[in-house]
Amino acid sequence: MTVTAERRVERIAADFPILARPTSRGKRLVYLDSAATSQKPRAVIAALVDYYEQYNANIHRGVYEIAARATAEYEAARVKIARFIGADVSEVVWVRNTTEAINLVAYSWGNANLRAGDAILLTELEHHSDLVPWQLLAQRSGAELRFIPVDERGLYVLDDLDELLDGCKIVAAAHVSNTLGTILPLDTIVSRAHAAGAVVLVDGAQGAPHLPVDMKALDCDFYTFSGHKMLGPTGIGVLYGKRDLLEAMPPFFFGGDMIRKVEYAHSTFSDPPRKFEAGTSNIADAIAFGVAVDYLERVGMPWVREHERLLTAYALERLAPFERRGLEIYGARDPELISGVISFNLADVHAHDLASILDTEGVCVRAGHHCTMPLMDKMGWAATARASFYVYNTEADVDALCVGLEKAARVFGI
Amino acid sequence: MTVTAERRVERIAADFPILARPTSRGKRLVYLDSAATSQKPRAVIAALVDYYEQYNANIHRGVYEIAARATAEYEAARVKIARFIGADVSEVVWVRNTTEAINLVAYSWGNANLRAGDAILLTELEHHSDLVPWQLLAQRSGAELRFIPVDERGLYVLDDLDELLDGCKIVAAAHVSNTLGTILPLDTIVSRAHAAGAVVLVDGAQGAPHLPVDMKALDCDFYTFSGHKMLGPTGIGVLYGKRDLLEAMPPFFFGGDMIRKVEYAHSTFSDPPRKFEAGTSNIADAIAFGVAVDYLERVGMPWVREHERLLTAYALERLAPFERRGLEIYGARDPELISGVISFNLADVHAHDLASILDTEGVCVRAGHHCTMPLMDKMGWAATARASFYVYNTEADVDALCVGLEKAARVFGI
Amino acid sequence: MDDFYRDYILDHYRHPRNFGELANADVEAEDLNPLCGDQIRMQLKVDGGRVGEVRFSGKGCAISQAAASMLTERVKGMTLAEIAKLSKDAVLEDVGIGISPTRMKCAMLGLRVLKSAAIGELAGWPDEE
Amino acid sequence: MDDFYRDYILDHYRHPRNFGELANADVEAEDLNPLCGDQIRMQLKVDGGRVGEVRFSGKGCAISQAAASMLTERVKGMTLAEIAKLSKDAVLEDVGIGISPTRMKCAMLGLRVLKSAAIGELAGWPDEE
Ligand SMILES: Cc1ncc(COP(=O)(O)O)c(C=O)c1O
Ligand SMILES: Cc1ncc(COP(=O)(O)O)c(C=O)c1O
Repeated sequence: MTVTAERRVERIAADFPILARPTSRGKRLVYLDSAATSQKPRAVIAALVDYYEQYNANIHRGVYEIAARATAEYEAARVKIARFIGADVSEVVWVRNTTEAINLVAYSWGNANLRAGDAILLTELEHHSDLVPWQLLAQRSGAELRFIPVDERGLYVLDDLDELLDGCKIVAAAHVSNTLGTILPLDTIVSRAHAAGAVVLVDGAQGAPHLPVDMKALDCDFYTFSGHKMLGPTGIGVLYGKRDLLEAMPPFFFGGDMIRKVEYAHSTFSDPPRKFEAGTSNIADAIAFGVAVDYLERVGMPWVREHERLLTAYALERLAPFERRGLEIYGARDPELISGVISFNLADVHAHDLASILDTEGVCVRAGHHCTMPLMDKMGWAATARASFYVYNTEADVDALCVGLEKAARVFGI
Repeated sequence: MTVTAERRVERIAADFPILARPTSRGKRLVYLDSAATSQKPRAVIAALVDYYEQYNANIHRGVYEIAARATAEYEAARVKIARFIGADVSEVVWVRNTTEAINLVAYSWGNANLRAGDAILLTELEHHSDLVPWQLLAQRSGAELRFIPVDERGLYVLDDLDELLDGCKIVAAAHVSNTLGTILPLDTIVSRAHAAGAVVLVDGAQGAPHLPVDMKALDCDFYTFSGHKMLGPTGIGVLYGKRDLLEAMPPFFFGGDMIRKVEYAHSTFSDPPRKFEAGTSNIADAIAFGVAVDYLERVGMPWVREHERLLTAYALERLAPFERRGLEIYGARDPELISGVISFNLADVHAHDLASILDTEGVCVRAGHHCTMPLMDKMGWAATARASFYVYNTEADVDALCVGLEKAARVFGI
Repeated sequence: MDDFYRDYILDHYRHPRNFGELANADVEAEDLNPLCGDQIRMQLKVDGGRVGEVRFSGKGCAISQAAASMLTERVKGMTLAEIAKLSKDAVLEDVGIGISPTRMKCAMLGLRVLKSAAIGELAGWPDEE
Repeated sequence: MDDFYRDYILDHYRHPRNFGELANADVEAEDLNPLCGDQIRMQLKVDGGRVGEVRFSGKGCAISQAAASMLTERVKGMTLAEIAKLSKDAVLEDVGIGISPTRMKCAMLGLRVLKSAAIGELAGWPDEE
């Protein structure tokens, strides 16, 4: 990294209060688990405080001043998200997280459109959240589940894509794999799926935080993501859907704020996106998610991608010497093909033990199956350790990871 | 109110930063819309900041220090909620809000248990969130919707209860009406519903915040409530369900964190409550909700009820002179029968205009149908203004409401 | 908002102009503001391409009813195409300043209903260009 | 946690005692920790009411495997009722202090499996009281 780039990252890191707090062992916090959840900049935390201290009120129906402000800021956050992903504001539905967004589509769109004999096409890399809802839809509807295979590096094998798409009504695939970082060849998938008459849901939980995305350009039908993985608070996420699809879908949750007219016997409903947002929204977190997106736009998503690409390249280079001592790195080694995620194991040290030892050095990595059990089974990995990068990570963080690996090797006598 | 009681409320009000901020017109903020959403004490806001600044991490699977702390605090919050409502910790399911909780039951329990010919019994007072999900369940299952009637004061008419319960599988009713404050005769409803073989869901959105509740004593089967109406943040709520019911219910959302084992073709699931909590939880808000409940326990729920009872009595007394000038007060006038909610209209002043004029005096009341359109139609009210009280409201707030009513009367030449 | 409720607004609220039903209207539409329950119906008689008679009915707050009442006075003699092009400013000009954002929907309800009546009717016409 | 990975832990991890399968076990159980994938199976031969042979198999982290290995050494000669009453402290005594809360589940997996085997078997017995 150049000195200027390094400075820029340090300035960014300084915006994240948690990164300035040493661990209980007095170590610097080296947070390499952003694929699980990201840290939050001061501005996002401040947005929550501002809301609760200055204008907390229920929205849409309040006549008084703070209710008007809460409504305005909440809807302004939706506009920010829409702009961030290149969508129309009516196409942005607030949900709790990616998991809810995918379930909503599997229930609402899925129940209305899937029949016995149809097929649902996933990939072998999917997170449980983009797999299990479709298993249940398949059970309910009698549709068949199919999988785009991946090779031993986690790269998609598209040779049989057209056969897989035959009779397929929906393709659901992760924009970026949370276990291996593999980036989906979205252009190919979307154009061929559309040619085959299937709609495409992209699980963007690891996409929107790390890559520039534009719904018009991607042309997928649904895109789902979670605020907490992209500098926003927990409890808020987004389902993007093309307007005509959202309009045709039956509402899913029923209650306050999504209705047009209610009588004792029956009801009529609002237009999208409101028709999918029943009950009091997560107002504060939606507003704070808007502020997170402001932050990412200020940093610039192309810069985010480039920063992670460079850091991944640096990490692969720094990890290479450990390979002689039994370090195994999974997934594609080419930073062009992956986002900032590296899965690995060190000799016979179990991933959990590795993570525990890294923790003593202040280094936070995830260990386990990363909610991709079937992939782990297929690959024959019991568990992996995973380091994942984001805007605030520096080369010094990668160096700290290496110090931790040294320690683990020493403890385990490797 | 005695001087000591008044002091106590003032001390409580001082814990709520928003109440110290004047409106843009320089008026004291007089917040009388807690039935829509409550304000938050400093401790709850601080809990959010602490989480994000000190130990933000994804839970349950993290090995490192901040993940361990996040998991511990998140599960400790569940224990607090369980204790607060007298439930077992395994019976407390985190959801976004009351609306989601009721929808979850209508889908998961409802689809599994309702058949054509069965009946669903509601009341005429229900909020849309406890009405529309059942309308749709009735449509899906062919079950019949029935309603416990209310009289012109919003009091339940239970004369035909046994007939209404005949063939009934589930009774769903608000613990407290958000429009009129009517308190449900829970003992009667629960015991007679159980005798008739029906389960009982209590919509506690206005119950848990305002009345002492104990699941063992109430003996209802499901109880639902929202954090934001009881000093907690937006985006978090609870579904309480008796353990055997939760165990028998199929899971509803599928994805990360609610599974036991996933293969490409099928999956098995965790025990309750986790089996209903798919994807990354609203960690920060769950923790802060725990802190809100700590606050309410410190204040004491019996005190909350008593405080609101006294304040309602005071308000009814202060409002009485306006009745000669066309003020209409709806609902039962007896503070023993209602929780701290008063719905009213002033002569020919539309509720929205009234709320707008009150707003100029810093007084926040809700105006409209309060998400109870069918009730409004039945009663023949186009809209009502509603003042609702909570722990931080004082007699001075009621006095400010009266000043606002004077102004409205003057403006409208009444 | 303080001084929004001027005498002429209250006058229109309590004595709405052109209030009632037309026996055989050429054009009509109706809508409600689901968030507050305000309801308005607009009916037009069109003579020689221009609005001859106009009536509104409904119920709601002073803002929605007064704005609708004033609007009916404004549109007499207009063509449907002119109505379809009416802007919010026309309403704001009538009712005066000082409407808070939360009440804007109330003020615009009459306009929305009137325009949807006009546009719906225009859409039914054979395309002239 | 720093000093948790002592030599004897690593020794049990790499050279687990009583590891393998029993051809005809009287009692057995198996479970996995769904959050990390650790898996353990425990098998017992019961002779005259007491554990004669014991074997465990599975895969997982040093903590779960070493704790299970040490546990198998501890339970030889115990009655099933004694096993059913074994407390967490027994495991903590074996593995030493310093297990972080996040890893407690790993340490206790073997105990959980063993106890569920014993309790399951006990439940199958005719009630003696
Ligand atoms: C009685 C009642 N039920 C249900 C709800 C819905 O609560 P929420 O919007 O938090 O889902 C409310 C609040 O608006 C309510 O007052
Ligand atoms: C690829 C992918 N999909 C879906 C999810 C689920 O996201 P959430 O837990 O926010 O619903 C995650 C994150 O855990 C993920 O990485």
